[in-house]
Amino acid sequence: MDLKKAALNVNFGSLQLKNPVMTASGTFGYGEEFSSFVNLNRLGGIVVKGISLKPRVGNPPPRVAETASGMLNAIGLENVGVEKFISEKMEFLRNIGTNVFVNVLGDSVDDYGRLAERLNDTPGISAIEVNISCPNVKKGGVAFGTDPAMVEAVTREVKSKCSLPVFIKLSPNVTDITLTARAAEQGGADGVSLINTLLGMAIDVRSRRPILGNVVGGLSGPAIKPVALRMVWQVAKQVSIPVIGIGGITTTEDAIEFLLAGASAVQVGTANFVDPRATENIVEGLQKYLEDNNLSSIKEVIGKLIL
Amino acid sequence: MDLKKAALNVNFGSLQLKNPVMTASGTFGYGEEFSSFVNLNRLGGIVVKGISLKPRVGNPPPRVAETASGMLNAIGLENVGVEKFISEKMEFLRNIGTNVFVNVLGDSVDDYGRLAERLNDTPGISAIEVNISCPNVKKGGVAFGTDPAMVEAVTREVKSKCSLPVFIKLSPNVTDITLTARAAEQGGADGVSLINTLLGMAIDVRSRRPILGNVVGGLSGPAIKPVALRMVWQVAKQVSIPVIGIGGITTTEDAIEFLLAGASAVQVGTANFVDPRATENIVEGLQKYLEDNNLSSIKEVIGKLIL
Amino acid sequence: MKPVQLKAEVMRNEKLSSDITRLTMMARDIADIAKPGQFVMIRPTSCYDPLLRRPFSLHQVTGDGLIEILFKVVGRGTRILSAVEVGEFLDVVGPLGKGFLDSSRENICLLGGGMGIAPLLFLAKWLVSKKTGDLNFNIVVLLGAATDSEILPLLDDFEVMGLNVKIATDDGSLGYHGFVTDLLSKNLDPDNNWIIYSCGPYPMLKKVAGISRDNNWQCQVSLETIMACGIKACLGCALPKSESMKLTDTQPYAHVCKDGPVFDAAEVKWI
Amino acid sequence: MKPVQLKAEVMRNEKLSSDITRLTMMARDIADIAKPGQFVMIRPTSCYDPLLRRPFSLHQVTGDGLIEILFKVVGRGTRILSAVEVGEFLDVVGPLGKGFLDSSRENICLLGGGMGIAPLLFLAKWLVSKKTGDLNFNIVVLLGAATDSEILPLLDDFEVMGLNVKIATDDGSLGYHGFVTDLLSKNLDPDNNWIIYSCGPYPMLKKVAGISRDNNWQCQVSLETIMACGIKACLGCALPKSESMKLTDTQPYAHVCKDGPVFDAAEVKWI
Ligand SMILES: Cc1cc2nc3c(=O)[nH]c(=O)nc-3n(C[C@H](O)[C@H](O)[C@H](O)COP(=O)(O)OP(=O)(O)OC[C@H]3O[C@@H](n4cnc5c(N)ncnc54)[C@H](O)[C@@H]3O)c2cc1C
Ligand SMILES: Cc1cc2nc3c(=O)[nH]c(=O)nc-3n(C[C@H](O)[C@H](O)[C@H](O)COP(=O)(O)OP(=O)(O)OC[C@H]3O[C@@H](n4cnc5c(N)ncnc54)[C@H](O)[C@@H]3O)c2cc1C
Ligand SMILES: Cc1cc2nc3c(=O)[nH]c(=O)nc-3n(C[C@H](O)[C@H](O)[C@H](O)COP(=O)(O)O)c2cc1C
Ligand SMILES: Cc1cc2nc3c(=O)[nH]c(=O)nc-3n(C[C@H](O)[C@H](O)[C@H](O)COP(=O)(O)O)c2cc1C
Ligand code: FES
Ligand code: FES
Repeated sequence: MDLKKAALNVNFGSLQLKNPVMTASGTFGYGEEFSSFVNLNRLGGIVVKGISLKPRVGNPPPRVAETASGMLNAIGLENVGVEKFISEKMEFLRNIGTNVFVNVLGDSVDDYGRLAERLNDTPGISAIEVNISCPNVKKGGVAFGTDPAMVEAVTREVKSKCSLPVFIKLSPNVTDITLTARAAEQGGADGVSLINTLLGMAIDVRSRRPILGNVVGGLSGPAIKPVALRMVWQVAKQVSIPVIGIGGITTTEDAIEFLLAGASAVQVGTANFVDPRATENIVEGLQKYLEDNNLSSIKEVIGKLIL
Repeated sequence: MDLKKAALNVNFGSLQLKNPVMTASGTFGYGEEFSSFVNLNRLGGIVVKGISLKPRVGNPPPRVAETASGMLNAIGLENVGVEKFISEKMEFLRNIGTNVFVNVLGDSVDDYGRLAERLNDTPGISAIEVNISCPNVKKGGVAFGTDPAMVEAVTREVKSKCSLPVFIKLSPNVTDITLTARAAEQGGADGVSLINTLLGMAIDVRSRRPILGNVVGGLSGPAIKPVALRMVWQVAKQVSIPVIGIGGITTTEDAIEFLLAGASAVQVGTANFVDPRATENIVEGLQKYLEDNNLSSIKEVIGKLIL
Repeated sequence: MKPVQLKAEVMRNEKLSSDITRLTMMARDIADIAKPGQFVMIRPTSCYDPLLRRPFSLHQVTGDGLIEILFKVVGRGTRILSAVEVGEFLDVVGPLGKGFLDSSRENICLLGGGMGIAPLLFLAKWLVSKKTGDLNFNIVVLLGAATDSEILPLLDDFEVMGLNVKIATDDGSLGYHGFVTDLLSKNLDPDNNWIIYSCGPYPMLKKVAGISRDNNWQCQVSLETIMACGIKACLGCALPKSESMKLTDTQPYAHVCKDGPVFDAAEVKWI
Repeated sequence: MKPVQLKAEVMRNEKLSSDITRLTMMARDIADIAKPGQFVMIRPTSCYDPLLRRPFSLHQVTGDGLIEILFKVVGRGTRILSAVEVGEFLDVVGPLGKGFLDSSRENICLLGGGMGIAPLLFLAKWLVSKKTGDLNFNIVVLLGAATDSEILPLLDDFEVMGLNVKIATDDGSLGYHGFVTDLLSKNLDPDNNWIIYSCGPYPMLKKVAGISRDNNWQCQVSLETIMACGIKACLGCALPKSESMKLTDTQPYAHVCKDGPVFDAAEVKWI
């Protein structure tokens, strides 16, 4: 597709996305898993499953539960660790022709810094997305995501250790998400991604036990879209760095809602499970929306909510 | 039905509920609206639409929007005011044979105190439920719900002005709901009700405007159940006063989940719109659940989650 | 009369055009008490998405317990309902709201646009049966739609009553080529005391209200808003009242589900 | 071979009993590459509730592009799917996972319980076609279910291949009255080198795994977990591996959708 004609491209500083449609961390594996359903090259970017310094085994099963128009997950951040990620997954990712965001998670500020350092040396990575908000890990992760001072400290540390663009992924489980968003901006973040999952729970009334092995888990999917959209709108008004909107996005209309609310790009998460082609459908849908509405660029949509 | 056989009854101190099934404020009008669908006398209690000192006209339309497995509302706390409520609505409510909880809302601590005083003098009211969490009103209401010190202050004021049992209805739009729950307990609350709606938003991509006249609104319905259940579970572990579980409850199984998580009673909200008979169906369903599981009392379910 | 909730068996599913469906259901407790202009709320699915009930005007009601609705597929709820099969049961609440009110005026005009035609058939039958024997009354029916296929299947139902039906279509495929509101001046002697009963899109109703006001005609309009409950429990269906109404009432909003859906056009704050 | 996502036209919907449905769909791109033991994931509705796809084993696959699934109605997703009509299209992803593996052992036993019978028909056909001409091989099919109605409609499909089928039912309405696992000792000469292919409820598979281990038989089991993606993208379908497996791998969990659903019984940490 001719990029100029499409006019779907958005830029995050020096980082160029051919369109604003990305995949959300933890819902798209390492890209390869979806390569038979989606032309990865058509996407604005993909965000890989969260990576830690050491491999993590994750939580005991059951790890997922369906809820009304959503799902709970308590994967527990299972991942192969940064070294194996670089040696086994990057080869494929370097050749897919789109931006690769590496989502990272740690137990301490220092962990995040070391991950940033390691990834900075690795060719083929477009940006780092810092997951400070996953509700599943009981150690440092939770505190980072809700405390603005910690958010700023982690951001500063990561920025100091790498020259890649850094996006901070915010937790929705807070009283005022604009505070953590501003803390990220203060710390030098190149953008914020929101939202991560809402902390939830489900119980099996027959066994009288929690359904998830981890008792609580993260709620995602269409059910959370209204909350995510509200938070994106609030944050976009408060920060001057780009906002990536996430939460329940499944259709082109969903993506447009987030763009209108001020997101410069969107990430599709749970919808990938429901419809593996969702991302590419949205790219096509946005193209059509621009044409149908005689708009020359997606920038004429971003933040253009009429109040 | 023979109450002893049923064994569905729960007591909140001196307040006796024939069963733990109540209606949620703002979703059941003043009771009369549902009298042709539900035998009100079969319910554990009903909570009326939030009442303020003066009548309120509410927000401009549109006031509701459907979302995936949920709905957004921005009614804006339209109500007839406490005097008209007492003169026009109490007559009917005194004769329905179940507990009447009056949900109150104000713009200041003083407002809440005056409402409590006025209702305390009114015969036929079983308890006061204090709405400190409605996200729709821009004045004092929002701050109360998220600041533990304010929650404690409002609770203390209301308790000092009436001898009725007082339940504090908590906002889910906070980082740690156990803090506001404990503040309510500290202030002398007889119980806490949770959750109120999650703050959300929806956009019409054709008009590029927010769907709600008020821009943002409260998300309710099955979509939010996992979040509500998690919060009830967290709070029930932290306070020793009764917890009333609210959020997406539609079926008997939903109600049992909340009871297992530690709620002593539940309130049914949005489900009343979807199935006007939902509350009575749940009463019958709980009865059957006890019998099928050879349980002699609903108390053998409350808080009996196996971890 | 109080509304009921019941499981209504689907007796007939007619596809009047590619996107217009007429459903006939057995719902005796509703049929027995329903009045023209009232509506029902139907749950589209027992799953939670789409969650809320959908409101539909009563299109026809028979003495033997049948009710009919006529609707256009505009979204997911109506798509699901258009595919229900004979023998299935739908969860129906009704009858709801205030219907059309009788008037002493003898010159009666029914004006419907698009799916706004739906309640007018029930209304026409009711008026015809009420006025039978009264030689002075005069009913004119004006129906408008985008194209002929939205009107043709319904024409007979009006004409068998011996009513004088005039048609307008946006594409000129049937009757007058233009707005149905244009038919008012063409067919109604302004010197007569008319009562206009109207249902259709908001802009059409606004125009009808304006013309009626200018001519000193009575005018009753059936309005739509998004509804969650249909029984004035949620207060979601607020509709701004006209200034004149506000003088007698401190509340600036009416609630369409209970105070309406039929309003005197003068009560509405047209925007 | 890589899985595909396609719209599969429903060609046949057979109600084998009150709650068991067999769906035949046209899905050439899946049929062409599918192996016994693999599965598909089907979206039950285009609405968002129920949201996730449902996994089903491939029950039969034909050369002319048809695939079949056999399932029991246990919840909302299966209820919706059991009501699809011929001519409708289902959104299907597949084939997914690792199927059953061939074995050099000549004594083959297929053991299925309940809906675990589903993949065994595809497997039996595959084995029969592979072993044709090999006079030494020997296939025993052991099928268990709650009652006869769950087995009777399937019996013919196995018997037309000339297979030796033994049946057990919980209520004794057909064949042996008791657990299908009891049929192992009754029908399998323990001195022979058996390979057991098994699918069914977890407790049954655990028992089969134990008996196989005790007898030094090979044993492949097809397991179920809750799945969100089916393609090892969500990591939701974790299954604890046996200690022996963990020695060669630092990860304590396998992922059923990709590493399975068929596992060597010795790889599984039975709990
Ligand atoms: C009192 C009343 C009587 C009605 N009678 C009829 C009738 O006789 N025939 C008919 O075809 N339609 C009628 N409608 C409109 C009908 O209710 C909507 O078309 C229907 O609810 C749309 O549902 P959906 O799921 O298909 O659309 P959605 O996917 O929910 O939405 C599609 C479009 O319909 C609008 N809409 C959705 N819900 C409602 C609602 N509750 N009320 C009004 N608009 C809505 C949305 O804003 C959107 O533009 C009536 C509405 C009211 C309030
Ligand atoms: C690889 C695999 C192959 C399968 N093959 C078959 C088959 O050939 N025939 C057949 O009848 N069933 C099969 N199943 C099980 C089938 O997927 C479930 O019965 C179905 O998903 C239930 O959906 P539901 O909406 O009707 O039930 P729900 O209302 O979702 O739940 C009802 C019950 O089914 C269980 N369940 C729900 N989802 C799943 C799931 N994804 N996996 C396993 N259990 C689940 C729930 O725990 C609950 O106990 C298979 C499962 C897997 C993982
Ligand atoms: C199974 C699963 C795994 C996830 N893993 C991660 C992760 O590793 N890192 C992260 O930052 N977010 C993770 N998320 C959160 C998503 O990236 C996304 O923020 C969230 O699901 C909301 O978007 P959605 O509603 O579109 O799914 C995960 C979500 C799911 C459902
Ligand atoms: C239309 C509507 C109006 C409401 N009005 C009030 C109110 O006046 N006071 C209050 O405390 N809660 C109000 N609520 C919140 C509900 O009581 C309940 O806490 C919330 O909807 C979650 O429960 P649900 O998911 O069962 O609806 C309202 C909710 C809805 C949907
Ligand atoms: S629809 Fe709920 S008050 Fe009218
Ligand atoms: S189902 Fe998602 S990894 Fe297996």
